[in-house]
Amino acid sequence: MQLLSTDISLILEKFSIIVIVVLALLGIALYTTFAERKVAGIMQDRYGPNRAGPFGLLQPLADGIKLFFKEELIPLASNRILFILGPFIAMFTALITGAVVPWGSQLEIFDRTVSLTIAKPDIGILYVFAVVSIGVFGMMIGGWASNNKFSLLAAIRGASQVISYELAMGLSIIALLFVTGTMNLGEIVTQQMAGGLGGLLGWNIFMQPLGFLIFLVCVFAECNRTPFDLPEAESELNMGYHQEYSSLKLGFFLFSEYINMIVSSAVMATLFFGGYDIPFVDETALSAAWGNNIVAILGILMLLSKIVFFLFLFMWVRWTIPRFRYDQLMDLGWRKMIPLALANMLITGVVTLWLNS
Amino acid sequence: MSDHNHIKLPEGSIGKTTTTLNLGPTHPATHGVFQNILELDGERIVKAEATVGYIHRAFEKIAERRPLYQITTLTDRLNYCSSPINNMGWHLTVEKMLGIKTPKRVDYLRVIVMELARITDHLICTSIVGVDAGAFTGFLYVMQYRELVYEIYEEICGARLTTNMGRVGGFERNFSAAAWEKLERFLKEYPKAQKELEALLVRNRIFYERTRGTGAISAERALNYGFTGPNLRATGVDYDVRVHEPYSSYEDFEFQIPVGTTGDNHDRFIVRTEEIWQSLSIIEQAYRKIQSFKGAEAEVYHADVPEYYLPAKEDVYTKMEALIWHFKIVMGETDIPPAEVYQAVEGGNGELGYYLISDGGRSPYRLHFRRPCFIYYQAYEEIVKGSMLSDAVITMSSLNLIAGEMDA
Amino acid sequence: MPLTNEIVQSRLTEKFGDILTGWEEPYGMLTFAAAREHNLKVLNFLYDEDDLAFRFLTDLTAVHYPDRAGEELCVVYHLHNLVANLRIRLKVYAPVSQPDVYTATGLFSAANWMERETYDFYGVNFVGHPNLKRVLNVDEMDYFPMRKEFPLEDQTRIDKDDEMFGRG
Amino acid sequence: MARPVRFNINTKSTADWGINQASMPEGHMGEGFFATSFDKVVGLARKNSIWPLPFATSCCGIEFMATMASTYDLGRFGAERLGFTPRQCDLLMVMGTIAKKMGPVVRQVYLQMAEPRWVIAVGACASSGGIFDSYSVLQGIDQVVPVDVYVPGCPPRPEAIIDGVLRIQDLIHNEPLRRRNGPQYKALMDSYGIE
Amino acid sequence: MSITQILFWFLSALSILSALMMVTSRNPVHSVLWLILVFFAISGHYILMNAQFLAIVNMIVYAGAIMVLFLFVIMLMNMNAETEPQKNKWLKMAGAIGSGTLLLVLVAALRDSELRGRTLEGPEGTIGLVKQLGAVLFTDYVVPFEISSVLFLSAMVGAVLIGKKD
Amino acid sequence: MQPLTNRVKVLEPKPLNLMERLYLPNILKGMMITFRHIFQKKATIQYPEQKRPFSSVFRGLHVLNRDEEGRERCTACGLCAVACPAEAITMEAAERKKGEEHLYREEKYAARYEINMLRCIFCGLCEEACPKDAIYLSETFAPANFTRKSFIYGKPDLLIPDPKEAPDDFARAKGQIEERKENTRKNLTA
Amino acid sequence: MPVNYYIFLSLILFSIGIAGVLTRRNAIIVFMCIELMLNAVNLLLVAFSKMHHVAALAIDPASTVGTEAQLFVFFIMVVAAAEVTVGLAIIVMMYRNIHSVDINFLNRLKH
Repeated sequence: MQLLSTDISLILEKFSIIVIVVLALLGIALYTTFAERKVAGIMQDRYGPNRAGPFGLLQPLADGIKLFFKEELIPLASNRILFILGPFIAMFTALITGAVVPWGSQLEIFDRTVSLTIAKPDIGILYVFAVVSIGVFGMMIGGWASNNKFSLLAAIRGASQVISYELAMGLSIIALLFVTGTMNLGEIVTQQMAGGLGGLLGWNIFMQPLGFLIFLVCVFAECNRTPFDLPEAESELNMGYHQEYSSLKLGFFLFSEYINMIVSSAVMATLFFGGYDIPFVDETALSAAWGNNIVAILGILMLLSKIVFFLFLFMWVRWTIPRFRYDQLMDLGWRKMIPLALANMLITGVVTLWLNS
Repeated sequence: MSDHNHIKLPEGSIGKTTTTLNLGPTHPATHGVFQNILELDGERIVKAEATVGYIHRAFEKIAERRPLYQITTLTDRLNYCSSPINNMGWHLTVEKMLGIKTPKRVDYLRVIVMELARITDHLICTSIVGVDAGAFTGFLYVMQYRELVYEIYEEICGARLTTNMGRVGGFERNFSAAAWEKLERFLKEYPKAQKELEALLVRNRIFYERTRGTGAISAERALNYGFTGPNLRATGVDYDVRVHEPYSSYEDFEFQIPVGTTGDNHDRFIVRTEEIWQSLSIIEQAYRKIQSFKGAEAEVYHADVPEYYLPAKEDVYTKMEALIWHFKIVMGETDIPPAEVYQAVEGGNGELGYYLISDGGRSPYRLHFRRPCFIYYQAYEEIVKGSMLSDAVITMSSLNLIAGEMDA
Repeated sequence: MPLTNEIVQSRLTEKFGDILTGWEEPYGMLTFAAAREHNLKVLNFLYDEDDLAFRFLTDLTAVHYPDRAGEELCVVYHLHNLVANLRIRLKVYAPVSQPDVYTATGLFSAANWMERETYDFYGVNFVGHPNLKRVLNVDEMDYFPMRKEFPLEDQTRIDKDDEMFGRG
Repeated sequence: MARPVRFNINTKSTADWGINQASMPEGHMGEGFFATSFDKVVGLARKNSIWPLPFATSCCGIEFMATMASTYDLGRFGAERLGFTPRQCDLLMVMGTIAKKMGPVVRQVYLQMAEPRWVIAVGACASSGGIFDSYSVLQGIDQVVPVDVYVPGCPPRPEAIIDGVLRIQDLIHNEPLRRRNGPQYKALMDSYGIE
Repeated sequence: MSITQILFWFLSALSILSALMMVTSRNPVHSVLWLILVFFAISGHYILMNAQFLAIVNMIVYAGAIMVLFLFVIMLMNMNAETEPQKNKWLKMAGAIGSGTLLLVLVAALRDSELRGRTLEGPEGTIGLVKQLGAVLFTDYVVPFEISSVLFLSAMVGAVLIGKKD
Repeated sequence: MQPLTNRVKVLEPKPLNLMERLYLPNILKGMMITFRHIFQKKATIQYPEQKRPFSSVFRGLHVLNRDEEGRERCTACGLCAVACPAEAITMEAAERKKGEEHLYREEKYAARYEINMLRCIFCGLCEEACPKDAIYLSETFAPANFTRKSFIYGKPDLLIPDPKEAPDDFARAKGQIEERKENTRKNLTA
Repeated sequence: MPVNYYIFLSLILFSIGIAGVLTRRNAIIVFMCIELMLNAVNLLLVAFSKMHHVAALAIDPASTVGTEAQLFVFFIMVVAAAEVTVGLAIIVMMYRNIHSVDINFLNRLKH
């Protein structure tokens, strides 16, 4: 009952962190949609949205308000409850993934040491997995309940894609776990902070380059981003699983996709790029000089910049390459990624054993 | 359990493991407007049925009520991606009927315009294949240069897309200096964008595997289905109207006919890209030839046929004879012989034929367009059978189906 | 020896004799007419003979001549020998009261939609066609719009203000 | 032939709001400052986030491509998210000839759109049938769906299409939130036999 | 009532209710969703008993994989309430009565068992954590573990073979 | 099938080599291309603020011409209406009365001259058909509007400004005013 | 929390599972009911494991009694996953052949 024996101030503290994280996720997601359009614009020799507010900065707000005031359409032939449940699940699962990500080290406020991680279970990575595997239900239910063949096809595509790539993802993580020896994300970050060049060489990316590549590809697949955006391939399936959705429910779906991107960027940064570790800087020395809080905030900013880089990567790839076909995707997942991940796992295992012995 | 014999299966559940998917008419992949009713087994297509006619506009009926010069506006809207080719084809048909011989410079000007149109047509098709495969950006890179071509058109005739360009016997005006300047700019800058598009797609494994081997058709079937143009050439048959029945002095130009080997989507794609390069070379040759004209010859932009070519405005305002011709031509009262002509040009999609029957009247007695799209779209059902849904989409765009041409 | 119009004509008359009529060469294209019962035979002959080998159906359409009694509808085939690069034109006349013509779909897959289009426009009944129904117009249409007697404009139009459009 | 002038400076102003802008009668408004400024905010938001549904059938669709492409970039107005599904879109852009065979489809698409929805008829064919005054062509889509803005031209050049979108933006900006429940709007819908 | 008890009662009620709904809903997709809820509730119970690893594995394996498969199959077959085969009313009644009787018998048999009164509360244990389970699994139970992996492989091959068309 | 011409260029299918089969090199190559475009000059013309000059022969809205003395040139011969494939031009002819010589150049004039801009396809055939130097297309594109009836352009909408009575407007229509503004601005800054 | 509660809870769940198997004809639902029953058993196993562990802890604070039971649950899950793959494959196969998932049609296997 360890999890539950808590005092009120801790609950308050956790609650406020939850609120902050959720709001931050929503806010960043809001502007990620904007960034996506802007990045697409500048990569395509055009400007992108620049009319709403200065430089178009109010664009996401405009989209949000518009979606909010749009008529809610629920197709007559659809399954009402499930139709509403779909986007809800998608949004909910996207948001709760952020619970185990260490967003920073810790802050000292009013003599309390506030950890910037909402929950630090020993099974942090497994938790991420569990939530991600639940997340697919949103897409499936939404697609199925729309009672539209395109949506249904998209839902089936999405489900099989997510299941397939979860395997390779898990295997690449297992290889990583051989290196780290813990599943606690906080500890993984702390481990990486030790290393040459102010922690840079301790990053797991140098231990597990292939594992990272596999993980990256799987993250693209799990987030349904190009080249794995088959469930919402607009040229084939006409927006895919959310094509019958309008108004806020559509917003939920679109948002959950971006939140998923943000959280998986954070997970990638945490697992492979040292999380809130600042490269070339020795944090302990720095915090002795500047105080813990400043370093913690710098760490948060560092993590954010890593997330921003990954988000940019997501968009960059999206606006560059075409998408797979369904059978090619399955082929890549089952016949290339999984063997590769297995090989990576075996090699890592052997090397770890050899080094330890 | 003894009662299992009278248990009824749910209605309609037996004998149907496939789903019917209605692709179109508003589906994004059906860029124009046509409908494909697909029978899917999972994602594999077991049967396809194509329905067209969603923008049937009765061109042939309208043409029977319009004087010859007004039909140019109709041909614009056939294959709107390459309107000038259609315009020129129509003028060539009328000139063939009337026995008008155009000067070389006019021919070369026409070649330039037609090849520009071919480039825009292929450019749209190839980049749209990319879009349908999910790569949007390359499309926007080349679209900027299509814009440049449209500016050239605008300098020549005053409109961008539905050009209504040219007259019977030549052009309505000489190319302006701005037009030549823009043409030079296009010739200089376009290859870079085209190379970028190719670099983004052709050898990218995702794109390669999505196109290679999908949507294939053999040469025999293609011929039987009446394929022409790039789609036929992708199967390996080097049939090109420009070479077989040279019109507009195409015999003066050096160019090659790119052919594919398997007739799949990838072959269609690379045949079109290669044709863009050939067209660029043709334009350059034509440009050089035009520059070599000297003196009065260098200003010729129409044949000397006062009966069919509108006189210059200054003459109309001042000279009675010119005014009379002007009235006669506009009212459509010039002499037109009874005739039966078939003239083909190599349109963006293949052999674009004009079958014109004239009874000597002001408008054609019968005008039939051989629309390549319409003819080869019927092969679609056969091509996509057994392929995946995604292939069906790419096949549709790589065939370059233009609804305006198909439905006429 | 390159294939010429004369060779084609002699080969055809040799085989079919008087069945083929109306020999012409407008603008260099050999044109002739066949009785409608024989269109398939002629097409088959043109397709099968190795020295003729007209194996590409360029175009198929119809023309309506309301004044020619008994042969109001004329189905026109444009054939092409790609190797010899020669085009010929075959015409088949049919009365509008009973516009039955044998289908060429067995020979050319391309003929399928072209015949449907011709049926759609002129009501030519292609006997043996696998799927003879309208292709461009709506199925409910009860007339054949390209026949000369039918008007071009939509008769049901309500917003048409002739005064506005110069027809006043 | 040199032209006498370069521009037609008498282009008609769009000041006369058409029948489509069925506003609430004054007496009914009765909204305080908050409500009206609220209306304005929502109008601004909607205006800047028009997701078009390109119903592109022919030539105008090609010009629409040019409008979307880099050179003109409709995305600047927050309108680059094309949706081919009517549920998610605000603006039905009918571009190109609508044949009678297609008419019911346009109507179906319109019916499937969520309120508030706008329709723009781009090009001569969609607006009035253009040169295709023939038995098979619908003479203007306003026979099947109510149209908010017409864009003339065959095809209109991208500037003109953007101009049409700007007119739609004006319309959206000035539209009170309640308009869609008003009796005039209902009457308009009734005249098309919609719900 | 402590927070643990509240959670226990809540999760129990939730699991029983969801299980009932699962059995009674006519739409197979609803059934799947209710069953997922049952699994969530059971995972909650595991967490209450500090069996973290099992809780999360239950979620990943059952809710995330198995139920997705079920849903997947149902979607593939495009089943809904209309295509659901119906049993005879009397047979249904008989089934319900039978299972109810079984429940009664089992409860009656176990209600006076000597386990009565033994509680789960007490000092915290660590057996539910990954470290402990892993240590035992890969030492004492390594052979069953390997065997189960072979079982998995054969199941996978079998499924592929069965599912393969002809 | 044998080659039909001697100009064949066979595009042999090249199977992907190992580097290409690895996905990544080509994806990275493509990504470099898109990345390079970030720093390139944007091709966009920001329409309502920036305007691209149209060509001098652009076929936009029509204008009805006047002569130097401001008299309407149109003589209502109807050639433009005949030439119009869209049948968008409507006109009514009237005889010029005494005392109207300063208004109309010829004895006949168009009492009503309407163009339905929604029907018009801007093909330029009317301009070409006019024997009287009267109708021209301009470089203004037809603006969008809300109602059908606002697209019927009558004579007041089509006639160019009278060069004698409204010389400023005329200059504006000729596109000279903007130039003048530019020039004055240049002078000011200089 | 008395362990009896857990016993009764899993009994109820188990019985619901049985009721489902008896009353439903849809093979997939029946299958799901079996999964429910397995889960009921799992729950019971974990409860007993915990019970023994608590009891053992009172004697030896470093005791690991009860680990086996949890491992047993783990194995049950593994087997269940394997079973589901094969079972669903069979159901899909059956659906392909007789276009129904009605278990009464499985009688046909007799012939």
